[in-house]
Amino acid sequence: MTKATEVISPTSADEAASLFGDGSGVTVIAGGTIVVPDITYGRVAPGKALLLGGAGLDTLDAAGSTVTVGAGLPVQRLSELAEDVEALAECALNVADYEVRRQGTVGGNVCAGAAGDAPRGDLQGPFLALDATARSAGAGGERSEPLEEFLAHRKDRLLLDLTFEKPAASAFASLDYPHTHAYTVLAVTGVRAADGTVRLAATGLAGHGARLRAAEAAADADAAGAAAVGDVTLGDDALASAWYRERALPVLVRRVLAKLGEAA
Amino acid sequence: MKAVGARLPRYDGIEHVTGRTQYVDDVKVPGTLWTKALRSPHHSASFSGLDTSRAEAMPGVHAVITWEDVPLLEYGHLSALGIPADEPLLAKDEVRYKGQPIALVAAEDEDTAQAAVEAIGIEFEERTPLLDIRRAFDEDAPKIHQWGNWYPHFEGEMDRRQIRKGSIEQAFEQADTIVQGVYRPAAIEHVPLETQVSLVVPEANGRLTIYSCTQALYFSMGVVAAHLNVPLNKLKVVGGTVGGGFGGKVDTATETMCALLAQKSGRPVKWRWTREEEFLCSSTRAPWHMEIADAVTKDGWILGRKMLTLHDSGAYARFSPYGLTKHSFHHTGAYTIPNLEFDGFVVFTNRVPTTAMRGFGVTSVSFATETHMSRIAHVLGLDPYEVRLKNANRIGDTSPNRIVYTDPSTVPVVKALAGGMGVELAPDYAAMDREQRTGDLLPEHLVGQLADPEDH
Amino acid sequence: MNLTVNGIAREIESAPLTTLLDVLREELGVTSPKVGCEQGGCGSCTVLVDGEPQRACLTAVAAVEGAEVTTVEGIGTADSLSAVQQAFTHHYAAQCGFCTSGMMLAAEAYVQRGGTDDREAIQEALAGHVCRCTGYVKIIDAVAAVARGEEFDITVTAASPGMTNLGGVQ
Amino acid sequence: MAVKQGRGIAAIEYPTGMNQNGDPSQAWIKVKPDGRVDVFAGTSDIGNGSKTIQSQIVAETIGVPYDWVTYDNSNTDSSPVCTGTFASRATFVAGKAVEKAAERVRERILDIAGKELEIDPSDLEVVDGEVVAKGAPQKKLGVPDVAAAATWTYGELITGTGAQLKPYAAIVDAETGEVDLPPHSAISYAACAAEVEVDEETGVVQVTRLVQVYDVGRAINPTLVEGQIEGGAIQGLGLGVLENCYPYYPSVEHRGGQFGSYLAPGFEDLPQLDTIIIENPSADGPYGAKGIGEMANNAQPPAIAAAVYDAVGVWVTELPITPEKVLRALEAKAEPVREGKRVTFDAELSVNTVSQGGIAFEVPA
Repeated sequence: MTKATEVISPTSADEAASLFGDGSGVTVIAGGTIVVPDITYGRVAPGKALLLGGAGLDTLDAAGSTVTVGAGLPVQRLSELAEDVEALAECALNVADYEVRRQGTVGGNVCAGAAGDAPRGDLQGPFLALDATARSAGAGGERSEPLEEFLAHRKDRLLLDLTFEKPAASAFASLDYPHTHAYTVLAVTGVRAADGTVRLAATGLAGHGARLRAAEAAADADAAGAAAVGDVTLGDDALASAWYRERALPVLVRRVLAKLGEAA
Repeated sequence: MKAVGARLPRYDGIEHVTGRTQYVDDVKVPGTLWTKALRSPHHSASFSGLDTSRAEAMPGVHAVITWEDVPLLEYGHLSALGIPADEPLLAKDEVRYKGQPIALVAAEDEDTAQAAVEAIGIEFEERTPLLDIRRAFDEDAPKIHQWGNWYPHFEGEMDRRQIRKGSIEQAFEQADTIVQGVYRPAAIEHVPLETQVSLVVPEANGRLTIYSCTQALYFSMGVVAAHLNVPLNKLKVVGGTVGGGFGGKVDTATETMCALLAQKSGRPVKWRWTREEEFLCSSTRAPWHMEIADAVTKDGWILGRKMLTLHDSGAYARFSPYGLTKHSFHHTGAYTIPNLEFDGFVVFTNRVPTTAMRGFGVTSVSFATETHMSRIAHVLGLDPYEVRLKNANRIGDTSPNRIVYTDPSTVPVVKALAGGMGVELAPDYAAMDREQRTGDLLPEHLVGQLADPEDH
Repeated sequence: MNLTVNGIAREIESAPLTTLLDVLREELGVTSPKVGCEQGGCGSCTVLVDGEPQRACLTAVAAVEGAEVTTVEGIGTADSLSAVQQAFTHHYAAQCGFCTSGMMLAAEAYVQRGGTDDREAIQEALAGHVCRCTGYVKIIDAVAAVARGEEFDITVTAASPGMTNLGGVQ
Repeated sequence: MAVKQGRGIAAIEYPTGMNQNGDPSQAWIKVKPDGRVDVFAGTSDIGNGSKTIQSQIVAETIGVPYDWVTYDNSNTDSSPVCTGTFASRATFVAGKAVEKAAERVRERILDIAGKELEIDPSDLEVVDGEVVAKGAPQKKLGVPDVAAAATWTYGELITGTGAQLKPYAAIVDAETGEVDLPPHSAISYAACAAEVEVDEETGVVQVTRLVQVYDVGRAINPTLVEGQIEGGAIQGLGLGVLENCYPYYPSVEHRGGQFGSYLAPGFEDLPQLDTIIIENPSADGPYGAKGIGEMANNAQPPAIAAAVYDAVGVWVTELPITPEKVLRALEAKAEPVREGKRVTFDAELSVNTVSQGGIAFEVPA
């Protein structure tokens, strides 16, 4: 199996970026929790595999008012941010299970596509609500841009890190089956920035996670819940239907806003 | 020391906790070939132009089999019970469910086997699938088998499983209320942690050693022997240690095909299903459709039950006629209901064949009848424990097919449940036992069904 | 490539993206990690990599080059069972046994990192491990008992909490 | 949040052994020259513990310690016929076969011991690996000595076979379903109460407690009985609220192909379990045992369905009771149709609504 694959293991972020090049023909393996099964099941046949484990991307810097999360940071380690960004830590601990969170990376989660029959990419929600900036490498060199823009072309780029300002408060609400190996059906993250701005984002949608701008602009929690449905495209998958998500999304928005109120 | 009743450790407990228990996949035989299947991508289709020549010519490929390689193509899992065969081991001319195996390749490694599968030529003509058992009887429904859309061979001639006892018409007439409802439990996967797997080793003496995860060594041996048309002394099935079954490993899913590949290649052949194959192509618990109408009195006696059951068998019968018969025998649940009219059909659809699973045939009917029982209690405004105790089967009562109950425990278990829940039963109910009916517990409608428990 | 497997240095010949699971089972003949799903979803293949539990099916062997890998064969033998192995025996925490190796290694790591006998904490820690046989009750009992530092008589098995036997009742 | 609590119950029965019987199991046992006992049977152990249970039955029946027994079910060359491990038959049917074989072995041991001790075999019994004269316990001979005598003195192999087969119960009237013989080996009974919490806004059902009662006939190994009951309980919970191969049944779209999308219950789904065992012995089972392995997942779904109704006032009768089905039911607020004395639930699901004239379920009003 995979005998023809060229495997390269960069030892720095710069080397990783340069080996990634424009990304064509490169299969990135960070934690491996998504791509290794794809290789096993024959859905991905890497010509050139970039093994990121030793590239030094597993950084976490939260010393000041700004937080920078390296793309190679294991998802589990976001729990260290529980005091600064409760919602991010809560969302992270909601991903998969202990072993998979230790192995899977923030970058892999943020860049994940749908699993085919279930949504993935739970961390997109909190990072979108935090208005994070994504720094990535790829065609045209290194680039920093809002995560929202990065998500649209995430498959073509190598995420290096995510940076955001520590919020005043944050909250997370999700619909998931209690056992953690199921994907999250639907989740909403809310953030109140230091300047009082409230930002909302959802995952479990038809595409990748999305900001809920109409909901953010609404007058009260009920109106926000109703407006959120217009912010997103919902789909059917193995876990739930669009019909169901349409009814559950306003509930989660209201719950997040209520929690943010409590956190005030 | 007494052995029976003792909390002794598992016979194989130390092997389990030291990782030494040997499951089929742990058996390593040098030179073993890997197997991959060409499976139907369609729920229903005819096919033509099956061409394995390119696959066979690929380096590393040692055997490819199709229906033409199977001595006995169709073998009924329950032929001993007179249930005729309907399922080919490998599809011939048509496929009736997505995932149905059409051809198999044995090759040096997994990638080569998969590449060879992709090199097999075939052309499909897709057909409209039948998926809703409630539509199977309609004139415009797609037709699945030459038999039609439901199984016609109960007792050789009946197209349904039927139970008749007493007079349902009279029960409906005498009823104060008729409670009617529909119950539809889902198809579920068995989810054994060990997926379907076998390894077949051709021995120098001409025998085949079949390492199998089967729940039933002799049953699987019989199935393989029938397909291969060999006597039992040509086969040795090795197993008995299974990584979870729950009914799904009563199917002989891989053994016969590995045996054919081993015969053809002269090499040991293993086929271990991926988890995706296990989830998407393995047989499931059946979805059922059950309709019940119970004739009840205002004080909670059930005078009669009319019931219609449609059993979604998927594309082939497998054990479904057996399961439906068992279902019909238990459609009164833990109660005595003297007037019965039950009709059940094994209905074919273009989904993965369904098979035995824990509680086969009865899990469905327990859900339907017990949810219905709760509804009856609510409709009548009665206590759910009392309705159950009142109608509970007792010594001397008779079952739907007129077998006398000799040791029913419905009354003891319901009373114990009330105790466990801290529910205080009314004195009449708290005093009940399972002995033969007398007095208030023997109303007129239950006299006729009584029998002598000594006649058991 | 090199790995240390259960304390023994091994040279690895498999291709670098071969899963650690395939390396252990097919190349090295260490069969206690089981092929349950190869999707990371069942936990049957879990091994300890440098002391921490990891899904062998999600791990390209090149990603753990040089690591210390421990399987159940490395935590105890029939003659000297580890506390977790004794607990799983005494508490009847294995039925078909297929999930057991991965389950025990996750339990081993949980106890090693100071996990307590809190049932919810155990459920959370082992949540990635599917067992279809036991209903999990006795597995939790076993791990909790190890966390409490209990000693085990493996010639008998323990009753589950919440069990009552009424004997014969008419 | 609006979380409502509810309770519901169910009582069930389940047949042991294949329906209509006709399913043989056989065993043979031989005794080594030192008295150790080898059992050969064809019953697959699928985790249920049949190796353990059958070994216990043999130890008890012969009268030797459990750890004297080896059990071999590994292949069809040495093992006699067993129809298989299903239909809750591994203890009841196959266990009866080993019990019968062990009785033959015990008789042979007593015969040979009788010769050695010069006591009539009917005055002997086997206790803890020793043949003892009834009422005169000082007169005894170890089973190892008996086995040695058989081997070296009498030139005999102590062996025994056993077979269990209840005759096939034929349906003698296809119209009524009447059978000529009991179609089961025994019937087991159980009851279950479920406690649930239902989130009215999201429809999420959490099963918080299951109280269960099982009449097991006789618990040959109480720990293994618990294992069956606990494992069954969580499978029943899966049936009730989680699992579905076809989330949009009868459509075949969106089948879950992995553990993330097929919802098999996990550690964190486990509710509080309280279990009560009753032992009303079966007349025919080994030591009074009944088979309860399969029924262990049958009582929870109807108890959960009734509990959901108790909590939020809607009947969800299509399993599993997913959040979506609860919300749809709450939105529909469907009341049964009342016509005459007929109260009709779920009319929208009925063949009367869906079939285009092919099949009907006619009930008078």
